[in-house]
Amino acid sequence: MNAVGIFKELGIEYEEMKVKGNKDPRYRAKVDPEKLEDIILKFKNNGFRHFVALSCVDWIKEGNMELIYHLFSYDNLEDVFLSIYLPRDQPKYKSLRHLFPQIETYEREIHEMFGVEFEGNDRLGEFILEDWEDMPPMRKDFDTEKYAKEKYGSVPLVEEGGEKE
Amino acid sequence: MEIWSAFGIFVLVPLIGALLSYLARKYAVYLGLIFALVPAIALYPFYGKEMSTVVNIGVKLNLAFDVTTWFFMLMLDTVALASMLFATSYVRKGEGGFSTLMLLGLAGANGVLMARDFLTLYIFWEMMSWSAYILVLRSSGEYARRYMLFAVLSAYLLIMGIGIYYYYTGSFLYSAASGIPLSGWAWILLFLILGFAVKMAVFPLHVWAPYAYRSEQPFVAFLSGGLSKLGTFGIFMAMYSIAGVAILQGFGTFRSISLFGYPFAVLGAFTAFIGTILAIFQDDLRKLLAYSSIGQLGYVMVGLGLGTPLAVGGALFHAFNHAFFKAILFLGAGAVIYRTGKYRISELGGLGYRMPFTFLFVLFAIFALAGIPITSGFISKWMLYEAAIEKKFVLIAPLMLIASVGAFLYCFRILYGVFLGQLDKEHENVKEAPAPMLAAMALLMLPLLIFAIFPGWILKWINEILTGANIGTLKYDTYAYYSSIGGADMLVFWITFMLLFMISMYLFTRKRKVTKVVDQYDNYLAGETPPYVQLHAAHNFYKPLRDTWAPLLRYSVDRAYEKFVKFFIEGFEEIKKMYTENPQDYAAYLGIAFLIFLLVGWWLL
Amino acid sequence: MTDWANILINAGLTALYLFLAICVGLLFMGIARKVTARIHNRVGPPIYQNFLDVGKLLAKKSNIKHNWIFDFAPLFALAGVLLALAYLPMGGYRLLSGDGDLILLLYILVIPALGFALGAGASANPNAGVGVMRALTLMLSYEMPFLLVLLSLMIYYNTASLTTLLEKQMHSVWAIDVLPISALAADIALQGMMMEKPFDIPIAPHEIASGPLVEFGGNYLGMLMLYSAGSIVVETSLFVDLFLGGGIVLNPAVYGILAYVVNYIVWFALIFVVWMIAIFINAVFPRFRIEQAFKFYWKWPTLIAALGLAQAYIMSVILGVSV
Amino acid sequence: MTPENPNPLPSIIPEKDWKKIQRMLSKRSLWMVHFCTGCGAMEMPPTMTSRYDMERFGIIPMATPRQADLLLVTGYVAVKTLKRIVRVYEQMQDPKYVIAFGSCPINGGIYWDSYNTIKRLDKYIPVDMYIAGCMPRPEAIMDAFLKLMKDIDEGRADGWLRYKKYYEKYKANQRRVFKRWDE
Repeated sequence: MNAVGIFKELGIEYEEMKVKGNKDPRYRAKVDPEKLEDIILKFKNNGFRHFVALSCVDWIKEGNMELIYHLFSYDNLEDVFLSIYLPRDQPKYKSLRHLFPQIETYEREIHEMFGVEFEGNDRLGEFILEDWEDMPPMRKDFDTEKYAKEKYGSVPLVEEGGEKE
Repeated sequence: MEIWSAFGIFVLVPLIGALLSYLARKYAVYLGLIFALVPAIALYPFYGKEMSTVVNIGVKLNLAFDVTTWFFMLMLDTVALASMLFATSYVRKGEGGFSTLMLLGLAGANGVLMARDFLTLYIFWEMMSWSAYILVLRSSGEYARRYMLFAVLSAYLLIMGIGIYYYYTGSFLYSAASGIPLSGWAWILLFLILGFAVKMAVFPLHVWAPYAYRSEQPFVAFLSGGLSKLGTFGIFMAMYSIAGVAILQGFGTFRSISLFGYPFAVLGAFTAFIGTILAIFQDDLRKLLAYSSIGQLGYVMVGLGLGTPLAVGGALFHAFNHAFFKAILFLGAGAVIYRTGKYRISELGGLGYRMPFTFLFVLFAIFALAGIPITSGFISKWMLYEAAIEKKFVLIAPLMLIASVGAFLYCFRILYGVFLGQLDKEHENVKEAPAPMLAAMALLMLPLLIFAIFPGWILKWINEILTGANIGTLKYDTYAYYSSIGGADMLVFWITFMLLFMISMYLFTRKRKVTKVVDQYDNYLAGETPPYVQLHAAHNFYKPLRDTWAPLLRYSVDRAYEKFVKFFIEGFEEIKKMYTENPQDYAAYLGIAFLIFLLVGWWLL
Repeated sequence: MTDWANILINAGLTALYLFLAICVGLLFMGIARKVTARIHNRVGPPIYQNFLDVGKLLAKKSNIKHNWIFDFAPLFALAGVLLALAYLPMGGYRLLSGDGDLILLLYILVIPALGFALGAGASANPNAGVGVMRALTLMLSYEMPFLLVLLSLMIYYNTASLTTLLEKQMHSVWAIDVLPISALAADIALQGMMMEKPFDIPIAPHEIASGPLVEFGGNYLGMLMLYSAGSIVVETSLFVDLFLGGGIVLNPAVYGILAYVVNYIVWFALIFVVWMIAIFINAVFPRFRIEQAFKFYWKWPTLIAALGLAQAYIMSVILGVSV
Repeated sequence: MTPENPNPLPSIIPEKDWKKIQRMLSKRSLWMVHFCTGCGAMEMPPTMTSRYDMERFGIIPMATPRQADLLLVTGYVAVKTLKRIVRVYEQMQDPKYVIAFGSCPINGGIYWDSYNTIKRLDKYIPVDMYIAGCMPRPEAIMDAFLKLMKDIDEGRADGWLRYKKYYEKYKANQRRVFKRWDE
């Protein structure tokens, strides 16, 4: 059963994305957060067995965070992007790692880099960055240049020219 | 009169000690020490005395004392003394039973050594076996049951041999061995040697050792260091002083080796090989030492089997060394268990930094076991190899040589697994073993060092034993020892080693001032800095080797015995079904039985 | 008086031969790196590079030590290898091998290995523990064929002392002509004994960070480099003494000092050839895993060595050939 | 300062010459351990193999810092990696030298504004030689080796001395960026 059929069956309006040089069909759909789990389950049972990635986009002007669940089906080589929008100040969503085990790692990274809370995933916390106290660095309101200049620029040079032998 | 004092000191004194220590329960351990001290010290004036007597206590006991007895008593009493010294701090104060049984065992052992007729031998043999059985029983019933099974087997084998001997000679005296046909000798020697071989844990009869050696360590040091030498003494007496070389040669010779002794030599070589290979894979420290003990006694069996003066001399010397270095190893294991309560090698680690003296004693014992020339362990192994190569035995020599290389593997496993590597947080405040334990190990270390520098002294005693049993003589002098195909001079070795050690010491200590000591966590682990991770690489230490040996390791004599026992149990279950409690069946059985007897009776007439 | 003078001369000569052996060992390591480089089609370091390396290590300004057992490694290693060299006839001159035989030499070879293993174990680095485990497993594997080879020699020449072995080879033909099969097995075992690729499993830099050597640096590593130089000469010279007549061409009794010099040069050439065989194999082989090495050694080389032993046994016992 | 490695034969070798001999020896046999942090590690195989062959100068790769006296930092240095680099540097024995490859350790390179890479390696461990280039080719690396050997000979490459002299300052700088393991 191909992606268009599933979309029609679930009554979700979807949009096909034309990408130059990529003849496999790719569909994108905005989904209601509550119903996301059943939708993914539906796709999973109909050939979309490969969970490609979970990524997050920080729409600072609209004030929300977009989580994109990217699935792929080997049977008819189709890509599906299901995205949900969460409020930007305390983004919180339930963990879907029981559907695909690798979701846990993506959730840990998004939690560390964007600050999105995932209930049910007990391994959040320090993942890639060591002893990091500041705000999640990938958010758009985090100014890396100022941080770099302030943290590394301020380290003084050790006096030059220790006495020669 | 002399013999009475000898019998008194070596047999009666320990007996009285056993009685006293049983009564005075509180001071039992110290009493045990004093009563073990008396025979160990009284031994030295008795050197060189030949005497024999008949002691009549209801039954006539023929006793005698000669160099062989003296030599074996030197081993036994010193190891017993060390065990009792060790036990003063190992065994809890109120334990009356330990020293009583140990002294009983000592009395029995000394009695066996002095016995000159089979009846006395059997009485003291049983006394020693029973005291050992109860001592094993103190720690676990299951181990004791297995030990008892084989002790009883050895007793029955001895009785068979003694019975046939009595049938031919009409008396129990060793010296009455005349007029026995060759076939009679074959059976007598076979039963006696197998009976004594059980005590030495030779290959097919070794199954009890790994279990019995897991009881209390001071006793195990005496059991494996001392009592197993009784097996050696028994075989030596049976083959060379009761039967004598002439009778052994009577069985036909193969390159001047008696055909009767050769199969036992091959059996000993196999024991050495299999004991070593099994010892390499053990994780339990005591089982590892048990299998290594089986392996080392395999060497002694080879020496006794070959029968040339160099071989028997090597066997006696190796038994002497084994008594001491194995006792140190078991006492060392006892000290480790006393301090940490653990006996699995993978759970221990890094104790060498906390218990330096125990480590040094065990290290010296390991050098002796591996046969490094700094200790006398090398000389006995050298004699056994030269004996096998001299007579060009191409099956025994490789097995022995590869077994000694295998010995290095489990030697290092003990050293690395227990004493080196990373110290666990748990054992950080482990204290050194108490003084009596260290004194016991030091006492046992002395002979291994002295006879490495002056091998001539002990070779003189062994030479006297060999000439006594007219096996032949050894070529030796105070520092060197020779065989027909080679020789070695220990004086040159020691001087060169000391000089070269000083040279490397000078070259090495030049930078004493700039050396920084770092602790065990400042290790190169690819830059990683684990806060506290136990990285002791002793778990499953020889895994690649075990994987290649896996197909062969499936077969084990242990399981073969268990299958054998299960076969009988199921068989008897079947027979038990016969009793079905209803009279008709019994009537039917009677009828069938009557019919069978009728037929057999008719056929016979 | 002559007794004492004799001892002093011998001691002096022994010291000279030992010093020369260590220098030859370092030279051989340099030559090995040069030859391997040329096989890899590159220039390679100068031949005296290893002298500079040892000099640098001994001249390093600071040292790292773990505990008192850690010091065992350099002391036992160097003392043990010098002792082994002392008991090995080099260039016809018998050093101390008159006072000890092949079995004593076999066990002296163990002293440096065990001391080095103790030091490595005391460094509490798991890499070192795994490295020593591999070294001992490798030792068990290559000792099997090597012991059979030694047995075949002892049985055929009916002696365990190296000096008589050399004399017998001097008077008659080299041992390699009589027992070629054993010589082949010995050379394969030699590859494992010298830990040259494909058998440098215990000191594998990529897998276990150079195994037992992981915590040794500065002065310790300098001493251990002298040990490895010495052990190269010990192993190659052992093969030459056993099978190639120890390099004796002129009878020392007849020609005196000239014989010793000529014999030394011939001995040097022979151990150079043996070393080159090992290096050519080392330059082109990958590294075995320890199980493969154990299975390999207990299969083919043991079979070859057993054949050699059978040949020696048949010739000396059944045909009664006495040398 | 503990006296470094005393002169073994004071009577024969004068003090001044002994220091020169030490420098000559450490110049002619530089043993390196390289920390493949960024994209620089790829430049090492060509310098080791037949075309450039750094072994002619006695430079060979060693497995552990204990055996090495030259540390190569090849590429950008993240904060997490810096903690390991400092640990490996302190496990090496004096005299030890550091060569930093590429522009990232000099001024942060293309990661000049990144939040987790350090911008100048010199502030945290003493660097004896920088090689500019967004990954220098093997020729540049060989040239750097030769220059370092000349520096060692003339005593200019004294990074290890500076580390001992200003140890507290270096540790303070390091503590501002990561938590040291021995704290």
